[in-house]
Amino acid sequence: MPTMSMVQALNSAMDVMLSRDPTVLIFGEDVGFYGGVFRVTEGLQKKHGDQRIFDAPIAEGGMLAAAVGMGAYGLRPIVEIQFADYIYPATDQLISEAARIRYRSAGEFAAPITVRAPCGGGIFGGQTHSQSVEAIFAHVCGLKTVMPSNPYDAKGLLISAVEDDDPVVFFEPKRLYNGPFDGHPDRPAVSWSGHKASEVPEGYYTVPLGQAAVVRPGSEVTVLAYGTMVHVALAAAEEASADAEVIDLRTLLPLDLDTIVASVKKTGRCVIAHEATRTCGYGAELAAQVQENCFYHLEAPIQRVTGFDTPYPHALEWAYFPGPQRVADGIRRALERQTP
Amino acid sequence: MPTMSMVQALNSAMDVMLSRDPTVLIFGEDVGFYGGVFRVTEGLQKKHGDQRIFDAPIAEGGMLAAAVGMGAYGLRPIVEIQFADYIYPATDQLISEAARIRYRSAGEFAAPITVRAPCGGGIFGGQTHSQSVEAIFAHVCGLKTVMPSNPYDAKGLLISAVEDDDPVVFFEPKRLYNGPFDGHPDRPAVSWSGHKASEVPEGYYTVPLGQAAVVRPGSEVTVLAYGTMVHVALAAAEEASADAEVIDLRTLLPLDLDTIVASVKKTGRCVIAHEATRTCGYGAELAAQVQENCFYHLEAPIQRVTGFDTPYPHALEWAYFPGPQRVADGIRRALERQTP
Amino acid sequence: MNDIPPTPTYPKTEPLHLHIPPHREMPGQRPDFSYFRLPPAGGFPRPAIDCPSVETHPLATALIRVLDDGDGRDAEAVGEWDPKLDPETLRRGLRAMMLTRAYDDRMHRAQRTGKTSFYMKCTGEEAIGVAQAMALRPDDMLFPTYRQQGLLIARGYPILDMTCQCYSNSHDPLKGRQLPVLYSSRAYSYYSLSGNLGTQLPQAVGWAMASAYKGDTRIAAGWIGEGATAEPDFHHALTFAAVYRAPVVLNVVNNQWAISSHQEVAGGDEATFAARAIGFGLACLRVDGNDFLAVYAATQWAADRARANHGATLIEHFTYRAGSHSTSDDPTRYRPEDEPRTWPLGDPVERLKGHLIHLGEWSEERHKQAEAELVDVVRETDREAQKYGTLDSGPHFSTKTMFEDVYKEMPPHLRRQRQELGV
Amino acid sequence: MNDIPPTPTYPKTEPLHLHIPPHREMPGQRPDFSYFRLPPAGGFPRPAIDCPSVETHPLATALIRVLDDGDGRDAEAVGEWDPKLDPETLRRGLRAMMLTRAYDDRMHRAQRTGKTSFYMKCTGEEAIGVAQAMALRPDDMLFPTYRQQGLLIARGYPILDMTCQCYSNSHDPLKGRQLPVLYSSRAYSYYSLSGNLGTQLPQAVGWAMASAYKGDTRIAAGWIGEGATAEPDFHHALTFAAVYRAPVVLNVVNNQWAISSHQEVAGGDEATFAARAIGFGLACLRVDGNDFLAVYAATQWAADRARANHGATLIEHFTYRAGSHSTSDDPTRYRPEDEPRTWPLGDPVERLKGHLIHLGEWSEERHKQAEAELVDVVRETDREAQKYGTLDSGPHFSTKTMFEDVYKEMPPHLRRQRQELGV
Ligand SMILES: Cc1ncc(C[n+]2csc(CCOP(=O)(O)OP(=O)(O)O)c2C)c(N)n1
Ligand SMILES: Cc1ncc(C[n+]2csc(CCOP(=O)(O)OP(=O)(O)O)c2C)c(N)n1
Ligand SMILES: [Mg+2]
Ligand SMILES: [Mg+2]
Repeated sequence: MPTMSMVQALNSAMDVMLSRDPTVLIFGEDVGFYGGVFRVTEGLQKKHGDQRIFDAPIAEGGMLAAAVGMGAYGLRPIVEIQFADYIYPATDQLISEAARIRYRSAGEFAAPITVRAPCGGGIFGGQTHSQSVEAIFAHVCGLKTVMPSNPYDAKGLLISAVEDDDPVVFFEPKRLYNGPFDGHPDRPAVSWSGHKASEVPEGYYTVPLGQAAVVRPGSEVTVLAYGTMVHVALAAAEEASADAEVIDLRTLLPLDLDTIVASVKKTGRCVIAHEATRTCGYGAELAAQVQENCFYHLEAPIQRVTGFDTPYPHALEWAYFPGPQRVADGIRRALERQTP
Repeated sequence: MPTMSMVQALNSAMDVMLSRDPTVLIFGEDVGFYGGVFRVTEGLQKKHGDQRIFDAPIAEGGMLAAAVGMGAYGLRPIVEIQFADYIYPATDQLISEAARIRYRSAGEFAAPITVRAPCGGGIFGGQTHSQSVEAIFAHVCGLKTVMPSNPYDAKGLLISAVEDDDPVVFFEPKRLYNGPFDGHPDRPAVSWSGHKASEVPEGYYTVPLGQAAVVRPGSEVTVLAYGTMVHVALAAAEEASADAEVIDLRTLLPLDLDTIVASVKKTGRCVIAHEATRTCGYGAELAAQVQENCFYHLEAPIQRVTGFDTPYPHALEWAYFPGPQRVADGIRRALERQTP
Repeated sequence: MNDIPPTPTYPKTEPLHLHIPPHREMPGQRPDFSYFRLPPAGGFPRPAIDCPSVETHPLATALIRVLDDGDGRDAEAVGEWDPKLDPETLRRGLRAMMLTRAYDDRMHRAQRTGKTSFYMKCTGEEAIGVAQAMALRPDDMLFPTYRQQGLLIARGYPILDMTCQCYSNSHDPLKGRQLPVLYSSRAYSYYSLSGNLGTQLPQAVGWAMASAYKGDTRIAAGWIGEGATAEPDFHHALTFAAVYRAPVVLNVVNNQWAISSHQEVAGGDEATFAARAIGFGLACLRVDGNDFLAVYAATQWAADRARANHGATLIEHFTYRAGSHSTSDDPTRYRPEDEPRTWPLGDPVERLKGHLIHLGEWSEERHKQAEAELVDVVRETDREAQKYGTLDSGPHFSTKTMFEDVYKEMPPHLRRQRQELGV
Repeated sequence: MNDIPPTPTYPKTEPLHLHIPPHREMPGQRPDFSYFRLPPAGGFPRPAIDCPSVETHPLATALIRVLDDGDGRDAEAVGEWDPKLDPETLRRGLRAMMLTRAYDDRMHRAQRTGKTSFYMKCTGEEAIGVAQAMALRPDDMLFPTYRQQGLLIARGYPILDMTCQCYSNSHDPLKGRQLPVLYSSRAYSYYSLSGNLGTQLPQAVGWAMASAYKGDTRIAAGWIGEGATAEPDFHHALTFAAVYRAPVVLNVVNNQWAISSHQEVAGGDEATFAARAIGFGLACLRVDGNDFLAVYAATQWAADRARANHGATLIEHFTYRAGSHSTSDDPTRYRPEDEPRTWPLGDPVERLKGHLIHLGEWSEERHKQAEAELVDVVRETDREAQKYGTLDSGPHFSTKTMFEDVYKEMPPHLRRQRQELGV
């Protein structure tokens, strides 16, 4: 089986769908001839032609509006937002239109749109190239929200998103594009080759939306993570030498609550890790649901390890990033018994 | 002391600030000659002139952008968004600019802007005139988020917001504009006159941001609410004939955590009520913080009683609205002991 | 180091002054249309549909008019823009406009009597929806605003369904979910109306791009109010229509008012709305929106141009909102009571009626008859609709339907929430 | 019931086709500027600064040029737009452009050697920032994009501070928070740069409205790239500038490229960007952005007009991005390698140099000297800056500063988070 980076896996997913389904088309800033600033659409215009994949004006809201109209016609557009930080101009079309159209038309019209956006930090992008905005969209009924953590899931989830008949916001942790990242910036960067999740079939397959994956079984404490933080959580589990069960959510909405509840009922302890700012971040929803469903099994407060409630700084990127040490501390706090 | 409706109290707050501070000006759709679709700015243009309060083009994003520029000059603009449902076109200027400018300029520039927006349902406004979007903005570092529940607070909080040197998103529960509402649509509508919070001083006073109010003391269970839901929670406490302590948060960010924690540590039980959709709603953050800070005092799972994760329907408004019965049920669930 | 440039001294200048567009004549004052120059009917050329867009740019400041019926002149159709419609078609148009008006009046009163929450009339603007629906093909896709109910009616959509939608009752095609007038009908190629202004215009462009991508022959048409042109969506619609040369007809309905704000708050004093097309190299037309024939002709021109792959046209329909914005406002609080009556471009129904009478194809008696008949039609329809319920007294769709259609399949969390509610 | 209209039968039409702007000459191909007609210098009239905006609209398709230096002609300043600057001012302008270029080259290399994360040059566009800073008053408020570092340099902002910002070091005026080149300086009336495109343009209009509201005499100026004109902010800037007649100069820098997308993806093939002003009734000018004198003159005209309360002007600066978009891209992947060299409007530094030499006010020797001197200045400054740290090796601002300036006063939750981190 070929090994692919996340960039290649995402590219392959779109290549497969362009080949399978003539209603699929792709547009976004610099995605056409150039192949995207992260090279995710490289070669696709050459292979499928500029009617299928083309550059868009720099207008995220306009792109979403066009996609909604195309969806009403019966196409399945994939829109690339160059950075998740630049999705805000598209919020009205995404929230007021794409997310609502099925409901308000009583099912007559739909918006089978996939919105791809690189998210997260770790590349010294500063406050406008590092944001994780998933919580805003997970709050919006009518949208589905996805964030893969490895090449295999990225391709399978993206194909599921494109085939889904509802709008999906698909966040791609840019720090994982070309290799896994365990949160140790001082260590040499590693590539995906060698990582087992880089074994990606050439052809069509799906990873269903709404299913989490237990990426590390354990019995002492449950760590909930997604995107880059999955790799950080795995490193932290080792460094805290804790028997931690690490769950990669993969899809934030719909959420795979059963897998989470089963794990926390088993471990009785829970740590939630994400890169986004804390207040009203997705971790708040996870904490709320875990305590609602596992209250009588919890032996310690659920710990949130997250980005701080500040913009993503440039020079102090690694002070901001919730790295393995902070996650390990969270695990230790979760493992403490009550201190009176 | 004069009695004022919430509309009159908000109007008075702006009148006071226009008179006190020449850097205060107001603009928005239909706010000038007409006085706003909810009449909140009625008479202000006649009194203060159209240089101080004027109509804006229908461009929420343009209004926010202009306000950011005015703030950089040294003015304190108050922008009215006609309905909170229409704030989405302004999200980029609000999140990427107003909320970030102080940080990214290392304190050289600021955005002392107040954004007023009527929110919430209860007037058969359907999905585009009923939304409660506070969680999106509470997630954004650099913004403050406020929602009053009565005339006295509305005036005092709005003056604090206008005087605040950071951007404040000020949500006004439209169902409370002309009278309190306990969530019983079948009962005759009542006006504010008679309600003690309708006694509002003519002149200048403030209610500080970041301070909650215990509006009903109790020892059995804590109910956290804001906006319209404060009145619903009070009714529900009666109907559940529970010794419930009802806390009106008033400001969502910064949050008055101390008041909340003190109450929950006392009662050991907590119900959170809001009108917004549940997933990633502000109740999630409250639940997360309550369990983080009161874990060893909690005797039952924290209950969230909220709007459902659907758009706000038109005909079925009252099935959607989290009324007293649903809140009372939440209180009862919170009071249950564990059933094995 | 960098050398600081010498700071020259500058001449003292006058203080700046902020221009706020003054509110127009206030309630109690006399309406003033003296600024308004009415160009003659037939006064402007009709370019070839495949002309370069620049040839249309002079028309941005024109006002295309066909009915030569000003000041008592009898209602001749004149000039290059005369669409030369047969009397049958004209009568159909007149009837659709009259039905639209009768329906509006009925539903407006229904709201007043509490049968529903809200209503919006298009009184005085009927020619736009009706003539445009007739000039377009039945399967061309429409992305309207809430003030083009004439489109649906002229396409023959059952007013029973419209009434049931406004009552959010058990027969509401939209299951009681939407505010009254926010219709949707895939079968009639009428896109679901949004409560958010402007959003549908660039969606129309996207639909048109899809149609072109598929090698289809259907075009799209979108509408926006002059007030809403300030929204980003208008900019996006023009940009995408220009860049991808989308087969779409973009309509700005300039009815002078946006709730209480006159068109100058949207920039209407600085330039026409049709002129917005010039900076994007799009074709544009500016038309007397109360002249059925002119609206029909302009739409036909733009549709033919789009269908022939010559790209998009922006049409400004210059008209007047004769009624209130909606049932929620009282226009006499912000404009003179008699402003509607004194509007220089008259009433679209009266004008088409006058033309048909002039042609000997219609009469006052037939008009009165038709009026009476349509009032009956609407009353009967309303009666039937009320059998299926009204907003205030029901019946409505069942509570469990509230959780449907959020997604194609109901996800677990919504199923749990539905169970919470015990439905 | 409503009577269904007869559905007429329609003539069959050709399938529609979606137009995708073709990518221009690809790497390896020969650049082709044959489409480009270079109008003569001095070829266009200079209207009075208080003229009605329509008088400027023909200039939307013009190209205002002063330096008559095409094909070997010697660099005469000709025509009504000649700002008639004294040699001292011209030399200051030349020096500021040369310093900008020297600084860009230095920082670009600093990024390559890992001293910082990112950099953006304005090579080929220096005339815009520099001439405009000189034509405006020092206290006029600037809302630039990341490609107008020339504004700061021409205003005498210390390049040491600029370098420290790019290094995010212990002397960075922005405390290491911002990406390199996103400068901010209240003292130099230079608004904090945003990483989000377009946002600053309508902010400039808001600032100008505030200045007018206060009866101030300072005006604002804002900049946007031609690619970013597709964003809503551009539309908002034009709308608000028109409605409130704000004293602001709005600049579109059309450098032909938006990363890898040519200006036609922003609609540049359909009309000029200056023409966008027409639909709003704003004044507009289109100027040779590589002609220092033309940029100066156009800016002066627009500034005088704004300061005299005659409203806003949209200026399109027609120029060319000679370098890469940023240190993150390689232009040879999407355009011919020699396209920059063959750009018909030449290099702004070379052209002003030629003019000064033609005037006998400058020489090749003095130019070489100045070049060498400025390289030294920049090297010395860089050395000093590195003493205060670089991004890769520090020192940086202390970790606790990360929590400051989110709000004026640090709220409790941020204090708790800071304590969590133990700082
Ligand atoms: C995004 C958004 N902002 C504000 C509103 C509130 N609103 C509803 S209608 C209206 C006026 C629209 O005027 P215009 O565009 O001229 O259309 P008309 O009503 O005249 O047909 C406003 C401000 C809205 N529905 N959506
Ligand atoms: C809202 C937003 N969308 C996308 C981007 C990513 N981006 C940064 S620069 C750029 C190209 C801008 O081109 P142009 O406006 O022509 O300015 P230039 O770089 O040519 O000076 C893009 C797409 C961004 N920074 N902000
Ligand atoms: Mg209007
Ligand atoms: Mg550019």
